[in-house]
Amino acid sequence: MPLILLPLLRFVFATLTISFARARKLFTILSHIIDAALLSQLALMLVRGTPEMVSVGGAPAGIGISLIGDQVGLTFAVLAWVLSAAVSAYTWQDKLRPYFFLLLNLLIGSCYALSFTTDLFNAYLLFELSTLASFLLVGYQRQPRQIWASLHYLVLSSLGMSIFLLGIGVVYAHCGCLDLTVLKTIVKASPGESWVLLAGALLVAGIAVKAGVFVFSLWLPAAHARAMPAVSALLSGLVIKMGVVGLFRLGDVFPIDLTLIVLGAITGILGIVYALNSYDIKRLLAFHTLSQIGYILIGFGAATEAGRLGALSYEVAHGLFKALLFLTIGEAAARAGGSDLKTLIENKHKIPRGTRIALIIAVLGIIGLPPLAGFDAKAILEDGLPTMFLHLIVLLMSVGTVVSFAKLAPVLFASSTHRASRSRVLSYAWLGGGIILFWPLSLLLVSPAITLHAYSGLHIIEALVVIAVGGALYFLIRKRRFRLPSEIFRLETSPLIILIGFFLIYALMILGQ
Amino acid sequence: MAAIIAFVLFGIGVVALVLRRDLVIKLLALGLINAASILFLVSIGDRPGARAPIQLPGDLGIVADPLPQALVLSAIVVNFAILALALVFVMILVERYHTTDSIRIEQEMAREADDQETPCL
Amino acid sequence: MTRDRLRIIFAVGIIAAFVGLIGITYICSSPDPADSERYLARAVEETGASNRVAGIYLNYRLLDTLLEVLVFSVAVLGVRHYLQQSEGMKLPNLSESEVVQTAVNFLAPLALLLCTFFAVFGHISPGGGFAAGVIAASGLLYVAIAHGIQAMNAQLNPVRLALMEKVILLVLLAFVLAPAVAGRIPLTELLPTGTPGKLLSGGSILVYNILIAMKVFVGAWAVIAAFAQHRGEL
Amino acid sequence: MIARWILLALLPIVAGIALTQTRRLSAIIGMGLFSLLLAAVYLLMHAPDVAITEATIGAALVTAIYVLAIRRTGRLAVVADEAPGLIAREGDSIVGLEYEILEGFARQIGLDLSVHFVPLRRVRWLVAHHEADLGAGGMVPLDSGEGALASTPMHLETGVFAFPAKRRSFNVEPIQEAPDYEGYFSELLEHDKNGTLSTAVSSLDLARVLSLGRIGASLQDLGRIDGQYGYAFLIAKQRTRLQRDYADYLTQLRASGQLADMIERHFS
Repeated sequence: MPLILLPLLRFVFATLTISFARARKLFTILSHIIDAALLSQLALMLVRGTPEMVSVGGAPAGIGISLIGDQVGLTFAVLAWVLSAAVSAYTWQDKLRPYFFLLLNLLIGSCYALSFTTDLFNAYLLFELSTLASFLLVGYQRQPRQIWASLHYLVLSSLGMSIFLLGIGVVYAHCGCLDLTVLKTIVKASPGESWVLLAGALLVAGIAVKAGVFVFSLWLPAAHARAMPAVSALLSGLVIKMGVVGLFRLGDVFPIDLTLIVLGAITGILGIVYALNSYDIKRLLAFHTLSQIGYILIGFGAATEAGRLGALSYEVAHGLFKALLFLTIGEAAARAGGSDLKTLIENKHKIPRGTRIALIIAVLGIIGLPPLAGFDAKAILEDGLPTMFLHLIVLLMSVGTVVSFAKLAPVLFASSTHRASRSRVLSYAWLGGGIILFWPLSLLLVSPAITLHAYSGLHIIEALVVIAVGGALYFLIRKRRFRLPSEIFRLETSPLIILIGFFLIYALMILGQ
Repeated sequence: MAAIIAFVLFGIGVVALVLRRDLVIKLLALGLINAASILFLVSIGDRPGARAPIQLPGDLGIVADPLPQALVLSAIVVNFAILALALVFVMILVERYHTTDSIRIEQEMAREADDQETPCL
Repeated sequence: MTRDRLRIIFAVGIIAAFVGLIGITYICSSPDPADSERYLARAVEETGASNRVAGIYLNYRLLDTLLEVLVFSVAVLGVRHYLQQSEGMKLPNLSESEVVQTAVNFLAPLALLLCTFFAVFGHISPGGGFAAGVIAASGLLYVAIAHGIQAMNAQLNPVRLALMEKVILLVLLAFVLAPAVAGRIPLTELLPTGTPGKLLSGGSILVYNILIAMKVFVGAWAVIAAFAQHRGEL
Repeated sequence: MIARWILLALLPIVAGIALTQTRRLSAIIGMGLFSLLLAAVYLLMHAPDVAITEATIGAALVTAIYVLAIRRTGRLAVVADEAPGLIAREGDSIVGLEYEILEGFARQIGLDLSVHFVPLRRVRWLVAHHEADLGAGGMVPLDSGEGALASTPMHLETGVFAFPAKRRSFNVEPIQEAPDYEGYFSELLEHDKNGTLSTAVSSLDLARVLSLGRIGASLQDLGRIDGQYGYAFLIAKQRTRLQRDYADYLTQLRASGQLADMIERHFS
């Protein structure tokens, strides 16, 4: 029952928020308390070994829409709850229209539903609902650049969803069902058939547009960099992850391990390369979202227990620190008058102290300083990588992360008399606490043996060396400028690149059988 | 056969989406792409000699598969929602830039405040 | 010039390759219609709706339909939000000629009739709440064309309509949630299924159809009115 | 069965034609037609529910909102090339003779006036494609045979002057065309500074020649082209009703002596 109530109650609260705008704060608190209760009930059932599973509609599982509260789904739902709480606290005192909170609730509701659903078409509708909600959220302030970024987002994501719909059609034509648990047995029984490859490639390409995979999510840098901080945090922390959860679910059914690894490596490396060359901090964060998705995909594609758990923990960890980064940078940029590095450095004394401390925690988290969230998740993930080559790629990405975040160093240290508002500090503390206490919390998700193994001396030394090397490299290359193609981000080219990406996925699936 | 037509329509839609510069026509092309995937779904449920899926119990005639049709109803509405919202955003952009040409809007936007990275350090 | 042409050739080439690849692979994989018989074996008795599409749409896949209604509501809300913010302005009257008036006097009741038919008999014959709502809204558009949107808006207060929309959405959600709170999980066992083919059959489908029709009517009219009132320069 | 094949084959053709239209309205109506065809195809594919939904939503509702969106009611959209004295920006406001005439005309027919400044070539394109109602800013009437464009009665006399190809000798071929430089007036001044004026321009109307002279460009060797010239507005040929309305307004303006007043005020 909690499985259905979680999303539906959010939808009810969404409608209530817009009907009774005055009681918004009450509804916000109420919805979070109810969600927490429902989520803990689900977690209890999962721990007992009987994850809840329901089939909505008067048909048995496999025909009606099935929802399942398994590990992947529950992790994501908890992340959604945490980020929703953080964003609610962040916007507590802002004068925003009820419309904003309606969209927020719808977005969170669709995240809950997506994390549990095993039905392809239901997932399609949830993706579209979240697309529309975040589309409106990005353009909320009506600035032309936001509107343009939003439009770009809608066009690409709708193209991706059409490709996804074609995939659903191919699946249905051959299996006569859309439920992933049933599909799994059918696909396993017919390995290497051409329709499996076609359907898999179409579905993966469609979701990849939403999942922040580099050659597909070309709308992402603009949309994430231009939206309001609270919206960027949700987009980066949650909406992208909806696609990632979709890929996880597909990964259980279709043979796409190799595809995920290669896509992960591409998006990881290219994201870093673009991030290195970004001096607008919000844009840098947006490119980093792409690169961090790379870790998650590589971890999941490795198809080992530790890799999978590492990917899940990294998904949560990334949600925490990326949301915190966007929120703090957003406030800093608002105080400093601009989000490019120069303005931030010049006005760094205007950044409130609480914000700065939170920013430091988030940066340390993302570059993987032990024992913060980034380190823990990355270490678990690395334990699960089967080959040396993958290790090397992941190391390269870590170094790149450090190099690009070294740019922020001058902003981090200054004295300031400004103070952040209490609700904002609460929101920072909530996320920052999550980053610091990630290790004890991750014991809920990952078995102690694996977590403890992550804290071996080797990993700690590796993390410190990476940070040192990254810092040193930054001083070597910081004067260099290089031009990267920006043509691919234009509306005229990006649909073509998505189609080229489809060929790539198709080829990788043929190779990966 | 209908499936092939659906794929061709999908292709026409993407061509127009990429090559036409007018934003309104881009949106129409997007609608065509969605309509093409919807046509593909409907074509799956159809079978030779079938009737429409409306029958009383005990009626054993061959009918078209009702599931794709039910799915498609939702997809059509989603398509409408996308087209309407995107149109509103295009209208806002046009009010600002007085043109629907996507390339010109991009140029204007770049001129307005250079979005390119301002190097520093 | 040549660069443009190259671009076009490149684009068309890639898209043709995409279409060719999926088309050929799909045809060669020769889908067998028998694979998708699963849904045909059941349905009418279980849902009590002789229109099987309605049975699946509002029973097996109720959650999808709910999401679809939400998507539609988001669209309506977005359109209204963005188009209303432009300053309040005097509304232009559309045309008012005699011929149009006469045509409308004939068309508007027809639209109303169709709407009722589709909503009430949606579980027995083709139709359904969504189409019904849109038809009613377009009927209203005819009336607006004849009498002017200004007169229309005076009679249908947009604020009251918006309130009505929210209330209908809440009732709809409550209707979906009621079985879940009562612990009856499939969400569809609220009303008896009845004999297929009769008006009062199909469990809650009839109620859902009418609710959705009302919701969509209000929403679609709001969208049309917002676009009609907006004096854009597109 | 055959009907279905025919309809299916028609789909790509209709879609292709609709999406290659230059006029937006035609494209929208074409796609509406496409949706109707699609609904018919669905009906023949034994999917009546889908057919009804597609016909009501895809064909009716989408087409309705797109048509409503692109119709410019309540606005007289004017595109203008900036021409000092006639119609030009001055700070935040727009001034000039043509602006005053247009303002009065818009008031008379009960519309809001909205003016956008665009380069000259674009003025013609926009008016010809019905994207704007009138083109203004020193438009010299065109030969009536030219494409989809027509011009209103003249409201101000002017002359057209030819720039020699090389500054040395003055040997001007009579040029029939109106000013045919590209770009804003301010861009013309750039050409003057660079000394590339004569290659950028072949002929200019009086207002622009005067303002060039005022800024100090050298106007030697300039030759007046024979013929009667005057300023007018550009309008699409098909907009006969608007043409008639404007002609009536101008006659009225002239008869009441207001036009002479305006010209006096702006050019003395």
